Formats: sequence, C-alpha cells, structure tokens
Amino acid sequence: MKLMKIEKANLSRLIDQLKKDNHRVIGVTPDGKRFSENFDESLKFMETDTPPTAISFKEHFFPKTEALFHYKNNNGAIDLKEPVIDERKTVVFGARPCDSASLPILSKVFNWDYADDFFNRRVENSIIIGTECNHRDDWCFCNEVGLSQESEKGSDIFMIPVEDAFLVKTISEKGAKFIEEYSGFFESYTGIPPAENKNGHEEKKFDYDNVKKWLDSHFDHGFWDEAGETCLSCGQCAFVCPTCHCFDIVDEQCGTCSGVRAKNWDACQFSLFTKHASGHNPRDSREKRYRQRISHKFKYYNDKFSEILCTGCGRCSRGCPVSIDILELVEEIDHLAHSNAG
Amino acid sequence: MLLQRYNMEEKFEPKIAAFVCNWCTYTGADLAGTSRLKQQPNARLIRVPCTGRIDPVFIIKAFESGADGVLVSGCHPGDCHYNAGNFHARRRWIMFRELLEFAGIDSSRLHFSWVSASEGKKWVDVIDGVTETVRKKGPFDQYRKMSRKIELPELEEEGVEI
Amino acid sequence: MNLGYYPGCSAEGTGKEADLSLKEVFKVLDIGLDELEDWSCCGATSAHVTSHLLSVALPARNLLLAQKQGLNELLAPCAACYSRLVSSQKEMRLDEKTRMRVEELLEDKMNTGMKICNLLQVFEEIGPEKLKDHITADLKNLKVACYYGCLLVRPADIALADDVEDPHSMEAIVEATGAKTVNWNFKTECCGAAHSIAHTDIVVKLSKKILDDAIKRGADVIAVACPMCHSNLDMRQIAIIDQDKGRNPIPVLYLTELIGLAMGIDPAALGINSHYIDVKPILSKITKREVVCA
Amino acid sequence: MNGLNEVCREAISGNKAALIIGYTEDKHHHLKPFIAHTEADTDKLTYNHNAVNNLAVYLHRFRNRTEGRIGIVVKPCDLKAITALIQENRVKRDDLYVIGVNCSGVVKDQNKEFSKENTQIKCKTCAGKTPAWYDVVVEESVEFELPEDNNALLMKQIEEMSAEERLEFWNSEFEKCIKCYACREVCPMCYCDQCIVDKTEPRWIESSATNRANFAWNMIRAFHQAGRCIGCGECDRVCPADIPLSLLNRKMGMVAFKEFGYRHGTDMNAPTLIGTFSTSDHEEFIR
Amino acid sequence: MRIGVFVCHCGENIGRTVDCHAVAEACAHFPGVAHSEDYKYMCSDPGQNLIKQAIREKGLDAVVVGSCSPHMHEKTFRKACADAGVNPYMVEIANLREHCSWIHDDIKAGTRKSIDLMRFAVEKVKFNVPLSPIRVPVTKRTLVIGGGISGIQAALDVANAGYEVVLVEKEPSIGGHMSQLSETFPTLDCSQCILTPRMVEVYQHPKIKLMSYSEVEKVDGFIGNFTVTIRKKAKSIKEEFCTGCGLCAQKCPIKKKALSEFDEGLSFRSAMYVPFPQAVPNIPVIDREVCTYFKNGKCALCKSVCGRDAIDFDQQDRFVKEEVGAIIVATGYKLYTIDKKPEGSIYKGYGEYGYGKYKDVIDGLQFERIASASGPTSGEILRPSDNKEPQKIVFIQCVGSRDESKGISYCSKICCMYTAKHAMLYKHKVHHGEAYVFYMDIRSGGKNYEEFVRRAIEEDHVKYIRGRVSKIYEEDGKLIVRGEDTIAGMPVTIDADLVVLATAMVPQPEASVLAQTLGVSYDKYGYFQEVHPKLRPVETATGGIFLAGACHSPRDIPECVSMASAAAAKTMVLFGSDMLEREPVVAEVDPSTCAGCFYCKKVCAYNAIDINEIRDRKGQLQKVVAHVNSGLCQGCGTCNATCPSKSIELIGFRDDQIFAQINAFAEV
Repeated sequence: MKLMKIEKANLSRLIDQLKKDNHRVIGVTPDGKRFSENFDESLKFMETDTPPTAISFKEHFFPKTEALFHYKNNNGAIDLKEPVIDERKTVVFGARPCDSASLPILSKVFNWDYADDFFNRRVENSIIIGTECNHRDDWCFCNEVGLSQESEKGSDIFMIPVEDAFLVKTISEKGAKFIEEYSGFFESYTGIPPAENKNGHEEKKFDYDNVKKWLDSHFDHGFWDEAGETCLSCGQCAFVCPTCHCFDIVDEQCGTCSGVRAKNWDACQFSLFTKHASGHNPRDSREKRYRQRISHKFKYYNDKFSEILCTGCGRCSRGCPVSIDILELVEEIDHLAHSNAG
Repeated sequence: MLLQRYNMEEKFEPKIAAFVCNWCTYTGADLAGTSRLKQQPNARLIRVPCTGRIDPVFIIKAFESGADGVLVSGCHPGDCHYNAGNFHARRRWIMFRELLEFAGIDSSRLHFSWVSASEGKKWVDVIDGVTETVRKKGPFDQYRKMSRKIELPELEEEGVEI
Repeated sequence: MNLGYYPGCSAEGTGKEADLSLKEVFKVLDIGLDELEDWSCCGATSAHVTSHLLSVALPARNLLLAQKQGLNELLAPCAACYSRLVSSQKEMRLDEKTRMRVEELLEDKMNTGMKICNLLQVFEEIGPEKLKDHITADLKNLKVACYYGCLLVRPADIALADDVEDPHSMEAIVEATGAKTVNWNFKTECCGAAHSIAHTDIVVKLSKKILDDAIKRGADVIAVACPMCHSNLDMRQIAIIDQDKGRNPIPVLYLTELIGLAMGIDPAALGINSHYIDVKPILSKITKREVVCA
Repeated sequence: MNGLNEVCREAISGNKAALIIGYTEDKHHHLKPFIAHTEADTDKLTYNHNAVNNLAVYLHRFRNRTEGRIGIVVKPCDLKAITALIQENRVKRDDLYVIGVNCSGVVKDQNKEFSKENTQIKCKTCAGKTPAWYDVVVEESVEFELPEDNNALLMKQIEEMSAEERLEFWNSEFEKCIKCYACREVCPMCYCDQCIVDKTEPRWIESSATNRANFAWNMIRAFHQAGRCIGCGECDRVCPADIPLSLLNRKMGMVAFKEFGYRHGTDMNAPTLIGTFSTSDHEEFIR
Repeated sequence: MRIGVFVCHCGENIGRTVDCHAVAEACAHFPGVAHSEDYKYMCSDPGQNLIKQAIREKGLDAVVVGSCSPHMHEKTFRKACADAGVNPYMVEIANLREHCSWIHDDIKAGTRKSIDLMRFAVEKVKFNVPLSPIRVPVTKRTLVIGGGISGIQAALDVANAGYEVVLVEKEPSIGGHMSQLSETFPTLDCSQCILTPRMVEVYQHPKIKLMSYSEVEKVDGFIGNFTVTIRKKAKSIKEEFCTGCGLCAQKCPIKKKALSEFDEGLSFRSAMYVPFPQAVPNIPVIDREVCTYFKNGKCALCKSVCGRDAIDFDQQDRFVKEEVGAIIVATGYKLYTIDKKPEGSIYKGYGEYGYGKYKDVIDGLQFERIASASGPTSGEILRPSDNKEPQKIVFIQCVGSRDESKGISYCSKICCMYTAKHAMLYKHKVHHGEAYVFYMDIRSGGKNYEEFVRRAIEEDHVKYIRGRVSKIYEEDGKLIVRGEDTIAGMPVTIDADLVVLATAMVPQPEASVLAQTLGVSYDKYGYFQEVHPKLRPVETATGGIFLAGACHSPRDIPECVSMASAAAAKTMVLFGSDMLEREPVVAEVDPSTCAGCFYCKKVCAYNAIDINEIRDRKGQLQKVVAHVNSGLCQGCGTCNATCPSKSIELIGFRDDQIFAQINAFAEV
C-alpha cells in the first residue's frame, strides 16, 4: 500500500478547501473536550501525545437526539414527515484509533436485524482521518482490547505525525477517492516507512480471554456488589463512551396535534433504564446495573457480534464523578480469573 | 397559524399566556367583562385555583408553546382565598424571576400582578399594559429558535439540520 | 476597637467639663477615643431653620470624615449633635435624591451605615457590669434625678430611647454607680433649650419647674447627658434663685461627671468646679468605699 | 499525624457508627468515595487535597436502611449539605456520626498538584476551615493561598450582558449538555426518588437533548435548588461538557441572601426558605 | 374519548362579536370532538335538552360548553350532563362572554380568540376524569369555647335548636366580663340582672354540657368530624357532691393572700373561693398557689367543715375527649396591659400615666367594679388609695387604642360609650363632683348611642376635652393630669382625685395559641381572622369553625350577642344535612415517587398533609411519604406546585390538564 505525505501547512489549506466545498469538517475543540465543527484552527490536536477528548465523536454519527419522523394529525388523518438530514460530506480529523474503531463496532449493532438508515448514511457520507496516538496513560487500554495506538480500524485514511508533516496511509476505497480528489495537497512519500507496532509489546494490563471466560461463568459473584457500590447512577460513562449505543424513543409533542418522534441517548446506569411499565425493575440496584455495563462490553456484545464493545479509550474512567475505574475492575476480574484457574 | 406569525406583511400580534387564580383575578376579569371594559385580545387565560398552584415550569412551557409574554396574576396579599397561597407564590416568583432574568428572559416578557375580584379596571390596565410592553419587545423568536432543532417541521424545509 | 468621638461645639465652650469627664471616664474604662479630625458644627438648631439641605449636609460632612477616618462607630455626647447626625444619616438613607445632592456638595460618596450613638447608648453597650468593676467610691447616700430632656428621647425614631414617654436607661446606668435614683415626673420636660439667650425668661420658667420637682422628690443632684440642658439647669438656676430667694440650689452633673466621681477620679480633673451651682454638698455625700477583706 | 484511621476504626469497633462513608486512594493517587463496613476497611480510608467529592450524597442511600448511625467523613463545605439535609428532615442529626476534617483546601483537577491555580473556587468562599459541628474532628488545617474567583468574574460579565446576549450565552452552554444527569446524581440536595425530568404522564421536561429541553432542564434544576444549593460546586466539577452550572445556583444563593438574608445549610434548626414566607416579602415587581 | 362541543350565542351577548357558528365549525375539527353545535341560549331548557340529546345520540363522554363565565353556569351545565349520564366533572366551560365577546369589538379577533378558548377547554377535558363529590358524615354536636355573653348566647341558640353543646370556660364560672359590669349603656340597666338568668339557663339546659375551669388542649379532624381534647383543671372539689353551700369558702382562713380576679384586684378573695355570688356553676375551687394545705399540708379546714366530704386535695387535671361537628370560638377580650410592657409584646405600655404606680389610676373594668353594687365598695364611688370620695375624676379615652406608637392602630369601639356611662354613673352618685373626659373623637354609632353621649354632656355636665394627656403624676395626694385642649389650643392641667383609663381591648393572651390548635388564622394582635371581611364575617377559613364576639374584634354586648346567634345559625346550617358534600378538588399523593421531603406539609395552610410510613410485609420501614387528609384539604394546589418530584397532584387541576391547555397555546 502506497504511503503519501502532507505538510502541516497544506493540511490547513486542505481544511479551508474542504470548507469551501461545503463539507462538514470536524476536529477537536480548543479545550480538547469534544469533536466539533468549530474546532481548534491551529490544529494543535494533531499532536497526538495528549489524552483523547472527554467526549467521543460518536455524537456526529449517532446524535444525542435525532428526529425519526414528524407527525401531524389533520382531522384524524395522520401525516408523517421524514426529517431532513444534513447530506454534506463529513470529514473528521484527529480521530484516534480508539475513536475510529468505534464505528465498525457500532455498525454491527446498527445493522443487525434492522439497518439504521440514519447511522449508515452518516457513516457512508464521511471520511474518517485517523491519527496515530502517542499517548498511553493509566486509564488507556487499547492494546488490551485488540487495538493499538496505530491500529487503523475504522479509519478511511490514517496519518502518522513526523516532524511538521504527516505520513498518510490510504485505508479504504472512500479514503483513496478522497486523496485522489484532493491530491493537490498530498505529495508522494518514498522515505522509510514508519515502524510497525512500536508499542504493542509492553505487557498487557489484563488478558481479555481470561476476563471473558470469568464473565461467562460468574453472573452471580460477590465482586459485583463492591464493583458498583459507590456508583451514583449517572449516565456519564455511557454518554462519553465511543461504543455505548443504547437509546430511548420518545414523542415530543408540539401543540395539540403535531409532534416529533425522537431517538435519545440512554444509559444502562440510569435507575429507570430497565423499569417496566408494570413497575417491576429487573436491574433495580446499582450493583446489577454495573454488572450489566461490564458484561455488555466484555461479554454479551462479543457473544453476539464477536466484537468487544470497548476501545480502551478510558474516557468513562477519567470522567467518572466518583472515579470508578473500569480498567481497575477488569484487571480485578482478570486477577480473580487467574486465582480461579490457579 | 405559527407561519402567519412569521409572515412579515401582517403586523406582529404578541401571544400572551395568562395564569390567573380563580377567586380574584379570574373573577376580576369577569367583572371587566360584565362592565364591558374593552381590552386587547392577545391574552389567553388559564385558570388555576390559586397562584400557589402555579409552577414555574408552566411559565417555561408557555414560552416553549410560543408565548411572547407571560402574565401571572392572583389575589392581593392577605386576600388569598386559601390564606397563604399567594404568599408562597410570591416568594417563588422572587427567586424565579431573578433566575430567568439571569438566564436571559428579561422581565418585559414575564409579568406579575395582583388583581382582586373588584378590580375590573385594573385588570384591563394590566392586560393592555402587558400587551403593549410585549408588542414593543417584538416576537420571542430567540426562544423559538431554540426549539427549531426538532420541534418545528415547517422550519426544516429551510434545510435546518436535525 | 477605638470609638469615634465627635465632641461638638459646646465641648469646647460651656460644656468643657462634659468633654473632660468623658475622656477621664473612658480612660478608666480603657476605651480609646478617636476624635474626628477637622470636625465642624452639626448645624445645631440654626441650620434647619435656614436651609434644609444645609441641615443635612453639615452633619453629613462629619459623618464623611468619620468614614474616611475608617471609623464604624461614632459617639456624639451632645444630645443635639447626636440627633442631627442621626436625622441627617436617616434622611440620606431613605432619600436617594438628597443623598446624591449632598454627595455632590461634599464631592464624595456617603456610606450611610455608620453607627452613631449618644452617651446613654454607649454606656448601655458598655453595660452596668463593666461599669461596676471600676466603681471605687460609695454613692449610696446620693439621690439622683435623671434628666433626659428632649433630644435623648425625641423624636422616637431618631433617639431610639427605651421608652419615649417614660425612659429608664439613664437610671440603669446611674444605679450601676451605686447611687440611688428618684422617681420623678419631669425627666422628659423641655428645659427651654435654645431660647436660653433670646428668651431667657422662658428658660427660667421651664427649668424652674424641672428643678422644683427634682427637689420635691428629694434629689440631691440632677444628672444630665446634654450640654444644652446642663447650661439651662445649671447656669440659669442662678436667675431662678434670684427670683425666689431662699430656695435651695440643686447641683447639676453630667452623667460622665457622676460616673467619674464614682470611679474615684479627682473632681478637678472632671471639671466639676466649673459649675455655677456649688457641688460640694454632693462631694461630701460621697465616701470611699470601705474595702471588705475576705 | 492523620488520626482519621484510628478515629474511624474506633467508630466501627465502638459501635459509634455502623459504617463510614469516606475517601480512599486509587492507583492514580486520586481520592474516591469509599464505604467502610468493617474495621479492616477503615485502614483504606484516607484524606488529602484530593478529597473533592461531597460524600453527603451517599447519605440518602443509607437512611432508614442502616442499623445504627451512619459515619461520614466531612469537610467544612460539605457539612453545609448535611446541615441542610437535617433542615429538610432528610436525615436526623442523631442518626449520624460526623467525622469532621479540618480542611486545607481541595484541588480542581486531581491530576495536578495542589496549588493556588489548582484550588477549587469554593475554598475561597468557604465558611471556615473547621466544620461548624461534628462528633469528632481530625486533621490539622494548614493555611493555603486562596484561588481567584473566576466564577465571580464570569457572573459579572453575564450580568453586564443584554438579556438577548445572556440567553445566547446560556444557549451556547446548554447546547453542549448531553443530559447525562451527572449534575443531578452528584448533588446531595437532589434526592428525589424520581426526578421531575424522568416524570412522564405528564411529561414535565422533554427528555430530548435539544436546546429548549436542555434550557428547561437546567432552569428547573436551578430553581429546585433555589435557596437550597449549599454551593459545593460538584455539578460544575462533574459536568463532562464543562457547563458553568454552579453559576445558576450561585445566583439563586445570592438572591436568597439579598432578599431574605437566608443561607441554606448554616443552621440545622432554621426553617427553609421555600415553604415559608413573610408577609413583607418584597413585591415591587408585581403590578 | 368522544367530546361534545356546544357554543352559546347568549342571545346577542356572545353572538354580536363572535361568529358562534364559525366557532362550532372550527371545533368540529379538533381531534377528539365527536359533536359540535351552536345555539342561541344554551342555559335555557331547550339549550340544555340539546346537550342531553347529543349526549344520548352521539354517546358523548365529555362536554365543553362555550358560554358565560363558569362562575355563572358551570353548575347548570354539570347538572344537565349528569342528568344525561355524563359525569359532571367531565364538563368544561370556555368563557366566551365575560372574557371575550363583552370585551372585544373586532368580530375577527373575537372569533379567533373564542376558538382558542374552546381549544383550551377541549384539550383540558381530554384529561378530566369522572369524579364524585366527597361526602363526609356530620357529628351534630357543637363545641363552644368561652363562657362569656357570646359563648352563652351561642350555646343557648344551638341547644334550643335541639343540638347538643359542649361549653368550655377556663374560669371557675361562666359570665365573662359582662358579669363584672355595673350598668350597661345606653339604657343603664343592671348588667348582672340581665345576664344571670342566661347563665342559669345554660346550667340547667339538658342539651348543654358545661365544663368550667377547663381548657381546650387539642383539636383533631375536620369539619363535621372534630375530636376535641379538653383539660379539666383540678378544682380540688368533687363536683357531684358539692351543694354549693359555700361554707368552705367562708371558713377558709387564707383571706388576704390572693386578689380577686372578679374585682379586678380591688379586693381580696380566699384560697378556697367562688369568684362571685351568682357564679355558675356555684362550685368553689381551691387556688393551689395560695392554699396553705398545698404549701405545707396544714389547715384543711375546708375539708373538715364540708358536710358532703366533697373536698379532694389529690384531684388531678383530667383529660376528656369530645366528638363535635362544629366549633364556635368565643374567647373574648382582655384589657391592654398599661403598667409595664410585657416582654416581646407589641404593646409599649403607658409608664407616663403611672398606672400601677399610683393606686388611684385605674382602668375601665376597675371602675365598673367600683360603680357596681356587688363591688368592693358596694357601689359607692370611693377611690382605692384612701376610700375617699373623689371630687374630680379624669377619664382618658383611647389609652392604647388608635395609638400606633403604643402598638395598637385600631379603635376599641366601646370606650367612648362606656366612658360616657362611667362619667354619668359618677355624676349620678356624686352630684357635686367634676368629671373630665379627654377624647380624640367621640364614636357613638349605634342605636341611641349618640343621644346617650349628649345626655352625659348636656344633662350631666361631663366636661369633654378634646386632646391627649401627656403625663400624670402625684403631688400632695392629687393626681396632676397634664394634657392639651386641642380646641382651645392650650395645655391643661387638672388636679384629679381619680383617673380612669379607657384602655384598649386586646384579645386574650392565649388566643393565638388556641388559633394554632384550631388551625385557624389570626391577625398580628391575636384576633381571630374571618374568611371574608364582608360576606363571611363569622366563618374562619377552616370549615366548621365559627367566631363569636370580641375574640374577632372589639365589639359591645349587642354586637357580641348578634354575632353569637349568627355563628349558632351557621352551625345549624351545617347540621341541616347528615352528609357533607364537598367539591372533589383535593390533592392526592403518589407514594411510589414521593421522596418524603414534606415541602408540601410546609406550605399547606390547612395542615391537611399527614406523614405516612410505608412498610414491607415484614414491617420493615420502606419509606416515609406524604398523605393528604381530603377532609382538611381545601384544594389550593400550593403543594402541587411546591413538590419537586411532582408526586402530589391537585385533582381537577392536575398537571396534565394544565399542560394540555399550555400545549393548545401553540396553536394560538
């Protein structure tokens, strides 16, 4: 596969061009919090030794709130109206491996029995420009979930920073087309290719298979009681997570006879998440809910889609109001698993 | 009808939601009626037993439903049919007004009054006064825009993203 | 904390002894007095008959000085000064316009929060207990008629006396010195006040009634907390005695003088000998307190 | 000199408390809430500048559920929350074993060293370095440099804006809200079994994360906190979108004080602000 | 839901500025509307029949009427619908007349507004639910608190109507202040002569249960169903044995330790005493404060002289419960404390008048005793200090009354009259005496009142001086009264022998405590608050509790009596039916979401909120929640707005009903 190169200066010009062409260009906001159209123009975020954004970029493919349809009651006859979605091409810069990887993971569930047209259209319509990550802190564990700081999963184009330029790998068809279209900004590169997995070797913080095995057989275990004890049941972990995808469907009324049916983010940690109309709530305690969160990420999703529902970005732990560290818990599970084995 | 409000040929007519207590203000408005006191037709009354019954959420919802101004009115202090409902209400308003003010909904859109069952004339002055203030202030499009994202289908035709 | 001190004009003239005794007493009580630098007249009775604004601005000027001097409590031992200062402050507090007008004149912003107190209030604050600690002389043979006059009780919302018509705060203080107080009826009657010069006859008439009742009720001395009252009851008593010969004179002491005596301070230091009516008869009734050994 | 562990161990062993809500240190050297049930657990308890959480929020979980008193480690600012909860008959004084800590300030960001810049703003406005009341008190309070009160500046800026600008400002802030409700869950004064925003039939506040729904949510939350917020600033700390939520509460607090001279959580016997009234409450805004 | 919409033209009244037909047309298109029509007079019989017919034919289950104000015809239309089988609470009224046609000229605007108002009503009715009025049984007994003339009158009226009455009096005898009076204005007939028969009648009435020396301790329940706990203070006498011979009181050696309350402190009474000869019941009580037996176990003379062995030193206070359906409060008044200022009281006192300092400065009631034939001087006017006949009396009116600076702004209403009476009585007994009256204004409204005052001035030559008295002091056995004659415009000084102060009437000091026990409101002085100053002056805001006499405001005997009868009539109205029907507009708690913060309890003016404990099967406390006592709830909904989690809702004005209307606002 052929390597190309783009100068930092050109990158800025490219972005201007994209905007001129009425594309939706998305990067990291100056405060490094999230991905947005009004991102840091200085492209500071392309330097990749900082922690990932606080909130993942999933909101641009799976918005926190999106309209499914509008309804109006015209004297008994119900008119439905399709919402209009932004058909502009979306180009995402500065996505880390732990961001990009989330899209293929998510598309599994969004294309399972029913294909989510909104999600798919948005993904098809976008170019994900992944960037090699040079940050690994106590919360990170991409290596442990089958990714790495240079994994290209989910990217259409992948960039590797070299001094005041980026090496550019074309990953997907879409990517190739894009580079072709804007070839003016790229130049071919013939230098030495970047070293493969520079940092894949350091020993893993936990062994996923072990964890999975333990989860398979320990639905009831004292561990769970401690795990969620201090959890406050807010939805932050789920909402900042690149792979959490639960949603709730509500009708927002507008006047007496029209309204909109909307799809909103929901989180399994909310106490009402599983509350039945009957009033019964199968996950009525923090512990049960927390077990659900971990099991869904590291077991159920894998059972169903053979994907781990986690990219190891560590956002949920960094953001947790009460500093619950998912890694710490998984490590503990790993440890339990070993002690069981031993 | 919403669309008409944007039709700029037509002169802007403010929409005013009025929450009134059953015993004083509603009856005062009745008196205004029986005395044939003409007044602006912009207000729509919602009758509650007592101003104490009025939750600040009502006011927010009124704005969400496209009100350009809101009026809350009840018995004079000491006249409350339920002894103290209006005192509790008053304390609530003192706080809520300041909150909305701070959040950017200024007091020319949110009005309060005491109108007793015998103050038909005062009711007319209040209604006309409020209507005029809000008319001067113009349509509360700023708030309506907040609702655009998904609530108003007709606006999406303008290609607003959802 | 030091107490701001606004002596007022009389303290430098007819009321010198008020000033002296006050300073002596506070020395003993170990309360510092910060005299206002460059203080000026409060406007007294003349200001408000000439210009209302002036009557507010003059006291305001002094309040401003106090404020600039970083004081937050100001003592005005003259009942009239006190009354003027408080009314002025009150008006500025209640009436935005006047305040701004005055601020214009004084070219500075007024803070209307300054605490102003008169003699009675200050001693109330100090409290009888603390006073008692410093009492060395024995006044139990002394019967005192506490005289409030007008401005220590009126107007009610300015003077803030314990009871406009029937006050008792001065009695409480005097009793703390060990002296007895008499129950009399003229404690809040007018002494003639500023008519002293122009219509001395009125003052003589009014003050006489006061003196008579005090004597009738068996008082040895009249205690006052206002230089105006003092000069009328003391100085004009001469004229009164001239009118009906053979009547007994009754000495008139400033509250602070009385307390001073109770504290065993040298009468001369208190300026007592500057009175018109001879005070020896009282001094003779005051004995050193016999020290009981435990 | 940290007497905390001894005190806590003794509290459990001496049945002064059935359990102790406190802080423990994790591998990142952050402090996080920890609930000690046994004597052994108490060794894990610790306290330092990183003790950011307001633990009062955990009280609701154990009230009426616990045999014996609930032990809780409290810094002065958080004590206001407990006092307030007693005022609101949420917990009883006698059901609590309050282990006060003399505070020397807490950090904004646990990843950074404690410093003037990295000190929470509330430390500046904090009533005192020693809890107003407690059953036992530990730690020494060390003097520290007070931070700049940037919120006050921001508040001033907002107040100087025109109404339109203000609404615009808050909109741009609330636009970021993702409705994770961390602000609600972390708040010791938000203790409803079911939040008004979760109430359907009828729907009080739309659950969609649209501007107007976010505006409504944040307004109503601020109003429900009016005269009740004790200013621990936890909502600010946990907001993943960095919305300056506490400004709204702080504003309400200022109004409560300006209008009624009232501060919630300063006197456990004082009647609450909302729920009472004075016939002389001001009303010049009412026609 | 199938909604029927009916638009009334009200003849021309609505029709003129509202195109009623167009309105009906528009309404027909509202979702949920199954039938819509307009008619000239909906409230007329044919109009109502239209509605009934439509209900039957179209199978409607809710009705919206666009007509006049609900305050006019809501009941009419509810009844019509009920007759046709639709629950009356499934009816909503849109006010197209008072709130639209009558106040607008422009037919376009009027019609448009009318359509909106109809839409609001339709949307609301969609969320209405069938309700039935609350029915509570009525206990047909009345509690009367206070045995003064008002209480006596009320008790007699109710009892004579055939209902049982419990009359509670805190003193040993009923009779109240009226029994202390000498003569009454304007007729100068003897107070006791007219009162005593009434007192006896009460005592002998088969339907009246008299509890003297007793106080109301606690009141539970609500209109028609009160449970009252009464403390019977220990009289130290077995009432059932006592014959009222009075021997014990005569023999009691402790004669000079206690001042007589009845004589207003102008005479002594013994430790074992009957307040006054005509007391009802005529049963003595022992004042344990002064009785030596209770001090040191000595004496017990009374016990030895009592032939019936009725004395019981070990008697304890007893608590009895009474079930009543209505309560009449008649606690009366007392006189303003003028000698000293009670701590924390709003009253400032009148130190300058020397009351309490000078024996010969007395108040009105003391003068009544002096003038009374049964009084300490057996009716001779003698002054307390030296029992000499006063040659000069100064009467001062408005002592306390109408004097903001002394803490009272109201007029005590009776002083002008009784002062005139006092002056007269004096002049009639001391012909050469001089009587001066200092007054502010003379208020003699009332039948023959003005004439009475004129008589005092013109025939009895009482000298009225318009002005206030600044000071009273004693000099050579005379009281020097220094005041001002505002008409002559000069100060006056009178050397009087006796000064009588017409001091203000104030409520009994415990009145406000009782008010709290009863859960009724009271003003800053402690006077009980009526629910409406003009139209409901004897009712309190709490159903079933009524007011009589001076506990409501200063008033004279005839006014007290008429108010008492009014209160009695009110209770009879209440007893007219066996069941009470109330609008079902009351609050309701959803215990599943109630967090138990009890802010609702804080704001409830009727303390209708109780605390409910929810326990699981094992009896383990699950949570504590609010619960509404629908008997007490008056339906203001303040709790509903205050509840943070919206777990308490006001039936009839529930949140969804109001939201529906607000929603409809979007289409305006």
